[in-house]
Amino acid sequence: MGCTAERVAEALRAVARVVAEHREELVRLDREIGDGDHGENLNRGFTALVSKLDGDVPGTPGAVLKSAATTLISVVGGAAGPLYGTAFLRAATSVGDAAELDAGAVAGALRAALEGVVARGKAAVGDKTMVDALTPAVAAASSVAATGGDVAGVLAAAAEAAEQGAESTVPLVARKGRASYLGERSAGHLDPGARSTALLLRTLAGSAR
Amino acid sequence: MGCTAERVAEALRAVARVVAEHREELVRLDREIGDGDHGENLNRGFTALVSKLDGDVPGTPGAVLKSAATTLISVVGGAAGPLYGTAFLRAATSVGDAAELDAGAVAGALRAALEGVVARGKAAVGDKTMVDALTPAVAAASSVAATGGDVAGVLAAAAEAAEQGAESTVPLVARKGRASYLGERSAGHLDPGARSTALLLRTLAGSAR
Amino acid sequence: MKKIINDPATVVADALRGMELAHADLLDVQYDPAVVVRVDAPVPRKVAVVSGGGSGHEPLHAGFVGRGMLDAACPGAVFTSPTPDQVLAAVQRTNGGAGALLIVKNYTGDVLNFETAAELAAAEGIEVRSVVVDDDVAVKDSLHTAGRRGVGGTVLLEKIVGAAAERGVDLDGCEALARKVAGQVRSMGLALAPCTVPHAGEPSFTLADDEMELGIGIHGEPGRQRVPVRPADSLVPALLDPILGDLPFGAGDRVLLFTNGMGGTPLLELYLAHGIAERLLAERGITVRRRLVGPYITSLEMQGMSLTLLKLDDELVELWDAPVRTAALRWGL
Amino acid sequence: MKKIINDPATVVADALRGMELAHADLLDVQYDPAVVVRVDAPVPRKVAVVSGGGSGHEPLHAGFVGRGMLDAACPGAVFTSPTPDQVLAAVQRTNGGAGALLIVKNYTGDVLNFETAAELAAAEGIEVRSVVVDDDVAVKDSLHTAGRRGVGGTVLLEKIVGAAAERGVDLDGCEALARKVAGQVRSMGLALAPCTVPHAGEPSFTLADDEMELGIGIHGEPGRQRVPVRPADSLVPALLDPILGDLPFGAGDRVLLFTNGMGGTPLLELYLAHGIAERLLAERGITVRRRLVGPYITSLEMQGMSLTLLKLDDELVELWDAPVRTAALRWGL
Ligand SMILES: Nc1ncnc2c1ncn2[C@@H]1O[C@H](COP(=O)(O)OP(=O)(O)O)[C@@H](O)[C@H]1O
Ligand SMILES: Nc1ncnc2c1ncn2[C@@H]1O[C@H](COP(=O)(O)OP(=O)(O)O)[C@@H](O)[C@H]1O
Ligand SMILES: [Mg+2]
Ligand SMILES: [Mg+2]
Ligand SMILES: [Mg+2]
Ligand SMILES: [Mg+2]
Repeated sequence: MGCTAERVAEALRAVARVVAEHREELVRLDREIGDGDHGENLNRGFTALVSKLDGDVPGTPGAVLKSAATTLISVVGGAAGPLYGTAFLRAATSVGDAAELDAGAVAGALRAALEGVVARGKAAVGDKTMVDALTPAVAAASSVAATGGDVAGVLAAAAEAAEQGAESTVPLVARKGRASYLGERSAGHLDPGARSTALLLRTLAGSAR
Repeated sequence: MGCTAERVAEALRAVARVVAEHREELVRLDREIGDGDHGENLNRGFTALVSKLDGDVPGTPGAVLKSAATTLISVVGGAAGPLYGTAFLRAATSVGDAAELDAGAVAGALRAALEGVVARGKAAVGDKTMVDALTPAVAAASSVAATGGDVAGVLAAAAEAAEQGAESTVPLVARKGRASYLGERSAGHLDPGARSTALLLRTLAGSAR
Repeated sequence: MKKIINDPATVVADALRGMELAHADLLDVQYDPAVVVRVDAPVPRKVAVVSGGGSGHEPLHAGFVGRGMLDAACPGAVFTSPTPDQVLAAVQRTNGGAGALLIVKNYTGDVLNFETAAELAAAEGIEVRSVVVDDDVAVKDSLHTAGRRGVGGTVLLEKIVGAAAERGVDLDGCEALARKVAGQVRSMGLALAPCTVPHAGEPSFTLADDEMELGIGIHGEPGRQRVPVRPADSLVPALLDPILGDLPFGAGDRVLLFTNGMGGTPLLELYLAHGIAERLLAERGITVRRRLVGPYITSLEMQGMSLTLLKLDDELVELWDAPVRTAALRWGL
Repeated sequence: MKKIINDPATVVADALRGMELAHADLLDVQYDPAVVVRVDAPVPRKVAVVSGGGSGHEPLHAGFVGRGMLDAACPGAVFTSPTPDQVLAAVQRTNGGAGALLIVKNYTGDVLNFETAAELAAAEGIEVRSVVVDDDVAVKDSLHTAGRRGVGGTVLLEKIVGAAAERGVDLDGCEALARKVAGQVRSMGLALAPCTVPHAGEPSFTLADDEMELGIGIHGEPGRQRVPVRPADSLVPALLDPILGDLPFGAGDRVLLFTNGMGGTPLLELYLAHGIAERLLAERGITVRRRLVGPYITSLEMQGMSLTLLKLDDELVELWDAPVRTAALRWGL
């Protein structure tokens, strides 16, 4: 079975719950090498998104993703707002007005999301940002989709790769975002945006099972 | 032997040393029920007095006391400045231009000092101020002088009584000065001004031996 | 203790040097004895308005020296009232022939030192009057205390009397106005975290993580009550209710509301508290006609705030609005 | 955490309510999205000068809204850059037909959100320019960082460009002026004690009793170096020398010296530091022509300070002196 608008909305509700549960963890990670608001920012955004979805779930997966994008952009602020917002916006554009998303569409949406983040934030792999989680996730998702995997398989692979990618940020010296001000002192800490990306993908994978 | 100008000056130098040694103790006592400056204030004043005496020691005990008074008034500030300043001023007036002070003169000077403090500060015994140390000191000094004691005896009795008087402030609830703002919470603390009065008299007694 | 200072013994003089350079257009600084006077002092035929007190409450008082407010301020050592020499020098430097009004916060040390200075000035033939400010409702004014402390009301009184003096009101008039303002202004403060006096090197008091000190003074003197911290919605009434009940203030009154920071509290929190206080006053039918929000009478880096309420009439509103040009308060000039 | 707040989630809106009441003569507040605009906006044919950023830096930016400075400020959540909706609403509310200049502090979040807003405004046919302020010499401006942060220079730039806009300088002129100011202003800060973000509930960093953070940002971002605390005489050069070496500033230069408090440092210490900085500049043959001393760009209750140096010419001096009427800076009006 493909991925309907209703299922995408459900998955985003699950993401909101997970973000709320991990709010403090993300704040703590951001306090260490940033300004301590990442968990609060995302929680504010996804809470607003749930309210919006409670009112009305748009008819297509693309429309749901677009609604998520505009909500995140107008509620989150900080670096994460525009970056996650752009990610969802590009994903929405990539899936068009299909009624259901198959594995290829999901992998394509992830790739579009990554391209959006890079277009806005100009970060490369190794800069210690969410890009370090999203890039391997996109590669893993594409290869599973190309070899005939289903949506759940694509997202499971993406989540797995994103978690490893997030972990890989620990020893890195940040070159983008607020953590870059720390120079060498940013090494030894998990990047909060990479962590939230991994959490998000893991939750999407769980919802797709 | 009576008390010459030089000996009064020596005694005041000794007081300056003792105040410096007890600066932190007096600050701590004042922090507990006041604003934490009593030791600093007195130390500033007596340090200035020593500088002045190093330049020139006036010719009579009265003139030395007057010099102490004006220095304390113009350097100490706070409540202690005018109160100690007035005490020394009245003591100076009381001894006139005698070249040496005998036991009676010393006891009389102490009484004049007390009267000055009360005239300025309006405190009575039991209000938890320096008056609680000075009042019994004056009584003890007068009775020793009246029964033929010498200067050393007068001052030793005054110091002894002042120390007991200072201790007696511990359980009291303050009714004058900054500690009175605390109401009941001022009980259980030694009054810093009573403590400094006792220290001063003990040092004078030591110098007179 | 972490402070941006060199030596606790010279901190006041060192800060004055910076102030002198920062505000050369407004004030002149004299160091021994320490006095800050407006740059055009003495102003002929104008009553000299002089105040002073321990340092550590900046911008009070030196930050209020200038046209339309104080002619001189006498900065004592940190939290220590100034000496008579300072006050006398201030009066001498600013007396323009119309005499001087001394504004004294009610602390034993301040009262005694200003008293002596007033006597010395009088002996020199300068006419001097003194007004004592004692607006802190946290202290019971009774035989059992040194009386109420002078706190936030001092700022308002200095502005209003300064404006009157600038307009040429004579010494009698300035004194009467000062007594009027002192009679209808009330304040109360609280502390969330203590300050550290440089020469003491340790915090003036300690508070547990969940405690605050209600009725705190501006010298880190402990307040009257230590209570658990609470949300702003219940903390603001804890300051406002004792003030309202004291004068008392009531429906129909027009007031100036002064929400003051103790030095270490963010402006964000002060505005938040101010909003709550305005709402509470509106609920009681009291009209806030003027307001002042910010750290104007502080206690070094103490975290906390105070509220001050002044009952207004048209005369006071007009004097409040009159031009003022000082380091810390400035409008119309 | 001890703060005068109700709920961390509503702290900005709650504070804005107090600000709105305290400064009704100067500004209007709109809550969703949150925007603070000058009371007479839009001013016909005047370039709208708009800024904004995370809250917690008060008085920046809302305290600078008013005649001669900002037309609007967009307060984000505490330490979180505002959203494009806020910036767009600000531009819409203040555009008087001459377009808008956005003053953006160089943080990834601010740059991205203002960028989106600028696109949205352009799509509505409003001409918009953006200038990024990045004056913090503590951060290496290289491929390996997000570039220098925008700190104290922002205050000076907002004042100067605001004055030009008020005089009718057009969008091109305002933009060029803003770039000129941004190009010749440099800052550096330090922290003695951390701040606590309300929603985080714990200090943003911890410092040992004898440590300070050199090169601190205004969001409690750790600085580049943790060093032992030292006397003011050696601490001020630790801020000033990197600034001087950077532009560089040299003998014969005329400057504005801005000694800024981080929120929790007493004015007494700021003046003391200011005096030292002036002396050091004089020794180097640099003339301080204008100064600003006080907590103008803060980091909640953080203890610490920053120095900002702006190279002046007659044009900038004149614009600095031009009348301004805002909650936090006011003269000539
Ligand atoms: N230029 C960038 N490209 C990609 N991701 C970035 C970039 N800058 C920051 N990020 C991500 O954003 C995260 C921080 O988000 P958040 O704390 O919400 O914003 P802010 O830094 O504005 O407080 C970082 O952990 C990082 O993963
Ligand atoms: N009215 C008074 N009469 C007598 N002594 C007083 C009075 N008020 C205060 N004192 C004394 O002064 C001491 C405090 O002195 P100090 O700390 O130097 O001044 P301040 O209270 O102005 O800081 C008190 O401990 C008390 O003994
Ligand atoms: Mg962050
Ligand atoms: Mg004291
Ligand atoms: Mg004192
Ligand atoms: Mg942020």
